[in-house]
Amino acid sequence: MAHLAMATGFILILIGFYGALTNRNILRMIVAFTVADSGVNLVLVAVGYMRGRTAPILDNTVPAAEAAARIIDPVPQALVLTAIVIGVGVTALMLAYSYKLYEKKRTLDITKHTELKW
Amino acid sequence: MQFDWMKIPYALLTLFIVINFGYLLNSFIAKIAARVGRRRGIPIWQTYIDVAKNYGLRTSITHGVMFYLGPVFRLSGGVGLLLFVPSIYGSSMFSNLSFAGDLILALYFVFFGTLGMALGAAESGHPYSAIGITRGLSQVTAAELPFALAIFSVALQYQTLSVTDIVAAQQGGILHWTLFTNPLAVVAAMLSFLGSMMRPPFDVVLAPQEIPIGPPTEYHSSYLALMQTNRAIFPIAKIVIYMNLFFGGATDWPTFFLKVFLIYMWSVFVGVSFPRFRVDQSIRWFLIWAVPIGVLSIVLV
Amino acid sequence: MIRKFAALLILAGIAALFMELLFTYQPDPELNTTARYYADRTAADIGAANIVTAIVVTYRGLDTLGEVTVLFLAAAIVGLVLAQGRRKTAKERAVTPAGELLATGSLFLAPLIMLLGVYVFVNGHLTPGGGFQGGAIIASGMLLMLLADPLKHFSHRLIAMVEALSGMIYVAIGLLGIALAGGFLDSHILPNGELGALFSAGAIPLIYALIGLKVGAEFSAILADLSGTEEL
Amino acid sequence: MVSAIVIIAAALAAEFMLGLFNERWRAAAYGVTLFALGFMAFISAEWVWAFAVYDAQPAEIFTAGVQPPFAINLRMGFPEAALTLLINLTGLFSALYLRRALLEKGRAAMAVLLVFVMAQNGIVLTRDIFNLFVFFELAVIATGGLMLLSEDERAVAAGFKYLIVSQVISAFLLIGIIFSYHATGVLNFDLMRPEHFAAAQGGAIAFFLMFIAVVAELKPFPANGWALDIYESAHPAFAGLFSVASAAATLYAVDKLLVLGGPAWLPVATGIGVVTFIAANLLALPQRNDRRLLGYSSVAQIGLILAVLGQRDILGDHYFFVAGGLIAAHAAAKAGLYWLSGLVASRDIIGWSTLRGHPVLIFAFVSFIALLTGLPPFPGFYAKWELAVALAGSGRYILLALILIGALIEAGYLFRWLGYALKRDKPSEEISCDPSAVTAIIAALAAGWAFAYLWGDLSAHGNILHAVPLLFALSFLLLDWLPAWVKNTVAIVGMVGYFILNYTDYDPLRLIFAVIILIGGPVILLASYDAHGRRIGFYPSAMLMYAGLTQLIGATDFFSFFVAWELLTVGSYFLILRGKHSEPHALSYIIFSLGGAFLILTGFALAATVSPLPMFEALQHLTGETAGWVFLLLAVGFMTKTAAIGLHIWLPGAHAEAETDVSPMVSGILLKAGLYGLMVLMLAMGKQRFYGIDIVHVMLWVGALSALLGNLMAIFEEDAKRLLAYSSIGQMGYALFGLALMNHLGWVMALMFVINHYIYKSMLFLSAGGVAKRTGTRLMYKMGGLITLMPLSFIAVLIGIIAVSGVPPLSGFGGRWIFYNAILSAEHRLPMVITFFSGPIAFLYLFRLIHTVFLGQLKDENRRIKEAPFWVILPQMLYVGLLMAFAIVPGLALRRVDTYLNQFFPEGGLNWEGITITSQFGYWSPVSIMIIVCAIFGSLFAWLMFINRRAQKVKQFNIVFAAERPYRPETTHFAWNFFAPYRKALGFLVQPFVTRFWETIADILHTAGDIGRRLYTGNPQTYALHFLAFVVIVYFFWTGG
Amino acid sequence: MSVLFLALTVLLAVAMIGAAFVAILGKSMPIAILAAGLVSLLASVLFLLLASPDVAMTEAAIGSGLTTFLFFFILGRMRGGEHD
Repeated sequence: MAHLAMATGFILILIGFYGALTNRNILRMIVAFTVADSGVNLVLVAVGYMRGRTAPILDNTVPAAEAAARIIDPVPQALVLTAIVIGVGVTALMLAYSYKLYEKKRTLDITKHTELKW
Repeated sequence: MQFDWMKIPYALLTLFIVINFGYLLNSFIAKIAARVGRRRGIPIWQTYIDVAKNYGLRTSITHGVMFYLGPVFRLSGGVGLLLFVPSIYGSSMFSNLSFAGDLILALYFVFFGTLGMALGAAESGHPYSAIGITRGLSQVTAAELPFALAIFSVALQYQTLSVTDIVAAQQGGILHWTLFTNPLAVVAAMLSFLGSMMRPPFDVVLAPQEIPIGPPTEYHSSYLALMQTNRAIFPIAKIVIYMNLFFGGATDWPTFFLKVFLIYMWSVFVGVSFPRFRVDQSIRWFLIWAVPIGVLSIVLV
Repeated sequence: MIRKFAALLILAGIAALFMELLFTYQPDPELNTTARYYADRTAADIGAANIVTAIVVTYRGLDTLGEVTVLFLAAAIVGLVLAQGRRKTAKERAVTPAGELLATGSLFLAPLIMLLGVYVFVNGHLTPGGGFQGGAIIASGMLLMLLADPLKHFSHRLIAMVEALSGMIYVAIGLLGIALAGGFLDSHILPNGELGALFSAGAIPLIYALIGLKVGAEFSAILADLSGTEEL
Repeated sequence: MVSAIVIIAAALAAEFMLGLFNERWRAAAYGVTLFALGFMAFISAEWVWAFAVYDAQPAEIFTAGVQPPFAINLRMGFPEAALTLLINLTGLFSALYLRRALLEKGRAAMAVLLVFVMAQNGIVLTRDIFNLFVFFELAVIATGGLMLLSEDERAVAAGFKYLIVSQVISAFLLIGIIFSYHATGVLNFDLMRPEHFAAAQGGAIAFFLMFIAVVAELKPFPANGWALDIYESAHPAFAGLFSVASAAATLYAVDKLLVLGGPAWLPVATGIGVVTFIAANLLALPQRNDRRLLGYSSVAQIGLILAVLGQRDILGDHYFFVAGGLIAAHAAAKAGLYWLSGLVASRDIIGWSTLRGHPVLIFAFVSFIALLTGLPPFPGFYAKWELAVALAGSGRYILLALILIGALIEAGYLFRWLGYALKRDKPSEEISCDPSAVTAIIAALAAGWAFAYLWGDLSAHGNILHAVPLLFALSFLLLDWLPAWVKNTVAIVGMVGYFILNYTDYDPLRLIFAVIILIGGPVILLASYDAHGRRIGFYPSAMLMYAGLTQLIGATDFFSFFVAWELLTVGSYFLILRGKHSEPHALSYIIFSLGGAFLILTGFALAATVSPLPMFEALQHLTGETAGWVFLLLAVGFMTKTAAIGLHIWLPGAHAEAETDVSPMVSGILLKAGLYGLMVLMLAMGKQRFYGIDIVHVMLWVGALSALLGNLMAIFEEDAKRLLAYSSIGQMGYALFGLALMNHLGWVMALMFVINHYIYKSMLFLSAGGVAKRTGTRLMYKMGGLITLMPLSFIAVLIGIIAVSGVPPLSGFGGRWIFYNAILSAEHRLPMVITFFSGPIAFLYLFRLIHTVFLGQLKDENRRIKEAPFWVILPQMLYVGLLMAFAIVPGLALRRVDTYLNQFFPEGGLNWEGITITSQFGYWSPVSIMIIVCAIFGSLFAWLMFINRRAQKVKQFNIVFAAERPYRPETTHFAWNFFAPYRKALGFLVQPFVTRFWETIADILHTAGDIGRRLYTGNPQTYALHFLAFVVIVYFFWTGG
Repeated sequence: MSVLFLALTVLLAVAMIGAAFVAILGKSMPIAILAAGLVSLLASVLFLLLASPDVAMTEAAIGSGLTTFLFFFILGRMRGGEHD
């Protein structure tokens, strides 16, 4: 199952990248990146997954003493939390930039925003 | 070789002999050339008359000190060249002032006169004199090269730069002459000799269109006299070097006169048989024909 | 077309790389050293039932501080971007009034949503969820209010004050950790309490609450800034 | 000591606090920002102090009260302290510089700036890889935000592009981190081990992804288009900060990662670095936009440092010294240059000429360029040296060659830019002298020099800045406000004084050079009294050159020799650059010189690794193949300086376009540096074979061809000073030929040439300069007839040409005489034929010089000119006297040298008995020759004077035009294309083959750069593709190799 | 249980990939945004299956909720830009 989730994650990343690299529309590029982000998160979580174990929350069913044998690795989850928040921060930022770019040129075609080159 | 005061009068004696020989030689060759052309030619003492007359003339105008440099440099060059080389082998009397330097000195002193003449002529301010100079200088540099190569070949051959030693090595029979021991060097040198004698085919430098309005016109009276004197000394001084290096030198004056005359005649013969070259042609000619022979002589020696 | 082809080609290379990762990946049979430490020690050391929370707030507190800063930064920059060249004030813009239903509904729903957010973050050390999720929920409450009345003057000052104060207190708590406990952001400045109780796990609930407020304020600031833009 | 975490906490507290400020209280917010940055810098400084002075132990900072790896920890060691100090100080001064922009944008912008600086600190300090990722993201986002400070509209797009690419990068970084975690079970730098990655399946790829993502932040070629756009469009203060802080922090992150990855990854880092270095420099060549140029240069520098990081296995103890030196130099220079660019209105690099007139700023500019190009005394120089020695020592020659090629290209565009700034017309816009900006720039300048001192102190080779001659030269920077004559006097007194104090230390060979430099130099400086005003910049440059020369002959080890070499190169570059039209020539001079210097560096590095002995002994002890290489490299390096044919194209322009008193310095004195180097080399190593080829024999040919072609080119030259310059090529060819003969007399001849060439070339250049000054042109055919107006100059030239052409009785003949004697014993005969030919040719161009300038008809426009100024004439007359003296008693200098050379070439010395000098083959009596010639000449001359004593002097036209003034007198002076017959006969030999060859190379490089930069289409998708392609390529290289 | 889980996972994976294609290739911008949100949402379900409730909650609230809102917000401001 971890493999499956991971494979899905990788495929999502590739799809996201492909979309981001081939769509000229800025907004669509950002959408594609969120797809890729989901994929990355999926891969991260999948790495921490261990078959037949439960979430790393201690309660009556998972007492502290048995935790080591019962729970899955909590670290990737902690990392993914951070990654998701950072991802949304960057997305918000890109959206604000896209608005700004659109304001300037009235177009979202990325190839029209290439005065800086060479 | 050491200096002693006696060398000065001896050197002046050499100078005297060579000047007279030079005057006579010049007239004689002019006469020969005239006879070849079926004319009577000048009397043999004509050069004496010309020189004496010119020395006697005085000019009332001068173009400044720089103008003097031409003839002065020129004659200094001729006299110096003559005196830096021993005239008669084995005679300390006529070894002249050769204690001051060796073959290299002579080789470079050739330029002294050329430099002076060019300077003086240039000062005349005439465009044609400048053209004469540029041609002359261009040609002489190319013409001297095979000579330098030949000299060097000889120096390598005898492992010395001293003229006396080179002559000494050639004593004891005609086959000991460099002419036979190092013929390539001699060929190169003799080709070069043509170029430095200002005779056809290499006399475009003195080409007729420059003569009436070029340097000699301005160098009249005593200037001209000095230059005439030089014209008597300089070729002989040069020929002396050739003679010493390639033709066994001279152990007495008659041999000296004979050898100098014969070597001189070589340029005269060539001169009357060939048409004139343009300067760039002559440069190429020297570079194509004379220089390779010189190089070969150096490599093979 | 060339671009698409090149992208495909290069992505095929990347895919090969990923494939190698995927096929060589083997799940750990046991928890590794780090995870095992957390599993064994969290309850005793930190007193938080949700181990993820313990990691996020305490063990890797510095990351979280950075994360909060990312949002702070994003909010600040979004503000900067949109402030650039902003010409018209809100009043000059044409107003499309929201529907009656939405207006009333939001008035009623928004406080509830925000309350839910608060609940989520104060219980972060016990149950799934925490400051970020709670903050996001608070922000969605704000969003609702924003949708209900586009001209509702969000108090930028208020948002900024909440954001600044919660941030500063957060840093101050972190520094207190150096003074009173084992190091920066050590949650032991408050007693651990009983595992599973609301007021347990040292300073974690406090910190998560601050994070919640701050995240909520930051998201709200972003939304408010965006709502201040004009239609192009 | 304040804990390092407080740096981060303080920044965070301050930025959150900014939220409390009302938007109107911007000044207060700005104050808080500055205070926070200052406080952060203070903490770092405190740590640096503790490490440097008290030898403190590195401090581990645990968070959450838990030991790593279970919680994040930071470390404050010496490198961290130094880097954070660098970052925080740059941040502080950037904030200062950004004052106006920050106040305009408000507290949000200030907060973003604080976060940016904080994030870079975090990247340096953290020991946790995921924490590293967080700080990276913070840095990325903050970068995007700070782009908005720019007034350039395109900055938004640039920021957006960066966000796009960083999205891709961070995806890789995250995946890399999680799989690394999976492989090692920890996230901590200190507990991850190379063997963990190796053991776990997929561990290597995990590390690869992490590594490649972090490296991508270093803007490796070709995945760096976004960075260039940022550099070009960002606010200059931020561009500087970005270039310095991001690079420093990320490089340290890579350094930390390389420890994890183990030695297998070092070559990968080096490969990426060196490719980036070369490619970025190449692409920078066609750039005209200053900030984009700086961007390329930044990318290149960072690439270089990355390559150095990859060489840590061989750098050993020098690792931090080298990498740190490069980072420090890069930081001070890039920050300074970007900050400067904020003052300049124009974005074209030519517009930087507006800096002229602001001595401090232009000095800053010069210093920054020197910092970047690694010139002494700056840290980059020490780094370059140690790197070269390490690379050569471990046999990484190709890498060394690549780095040096890249550095040469870099020097090319940087010095071109410098030339533009110093020489091009000033644009109308003045610079905006914002005081806070100027403060920041001066801080960068001070930092640059402080680094120079610091690295000198840390260096094992001693501090360059402790050398007296160099300090003397630098002190002229402070004296530059004085009038020129005062400085001139100080310079002369200083140089002569130094000679008097030190001359006993020199052996005869060095003494000759010492006299030429320290006595000959002041003689030329006499001519400088002619200059009026303050002559800003002349004395520092000139004295720098002399300092270099002085240190060169005093140098006993490789390092100090090379230092001196670079110093004299730089000094002479600035000196040459002063000429009116000398900009392109100065550029080609510096490029050839640096190219030569790099060869020398390589040679020294090779030799230094063999033995730690002093230079001379070390060279002597070389054997085998190394010896051949060292000899070849050094010989070519030195021959670049002597302008041997093939490497000569810089010389004519450089010498000809220089100022009147500069030409003799660079020709008469500077060229000797190359000969000195060759002499030292050949004395130490003798003849060397290189794959069976006798190098000395090749040098013999090169010398001969230089002599021939140099002279031949001179005779076709219309420009008096260019003619003399070509003549120098020929003369140096003779000297080289003499040295390459490798026998006693050859060396005596070369030394004779050293002395003679100094005297007559200085003299001729002064004369030609004086004439050019008066006539306003250097074209000879526009002159003529100046003999009466400028008689003293004429005499100098006359004596000069007699001496140069070797006509007896002057000293040039001595040179020829020794030369002929020398070649009689030589082994190879063909090259000497060529030298034979060049002798008379020398005579031709010299004659032309005197004829065309001084003789013939005077031109109308020149009728009123006067003799050259007194101070220009005075040294010429001294030289005339010297030439005469030297002609009579050459033994003055040569005798001791002759004896000295006996220890190296025991056979074939000269015999100095009496007045005659005798060699194995011939003899020569200079006194006799002089007396005889003077006697004949004098008596004839006196006679003519006597008989014409009453003659009336007439004007020139009277001679040939019968006192009539020709219609156009200038047409009566036959001067143009003077040696037309020669050109017809031999012109084909002087077709500019060599020039064309080098031009083609330059063209190819430029075209390659121009084509290459089309890679950066400006589309972020392309940039992202570049990154992906970069990942794939490195991946395949890594798996394949 | 395990089989059910696996089947659910496969279903989710296929749905996500399908949605992702819609997000990057779909003609209409709003649908693309919604599809991306759907990917996120499905991912959060998958996270739940992977025993990561914290992540699931965050992804749902932030990844799919807030982000989608942001997109629509901006899209609403740039009428006409979607067709570029």
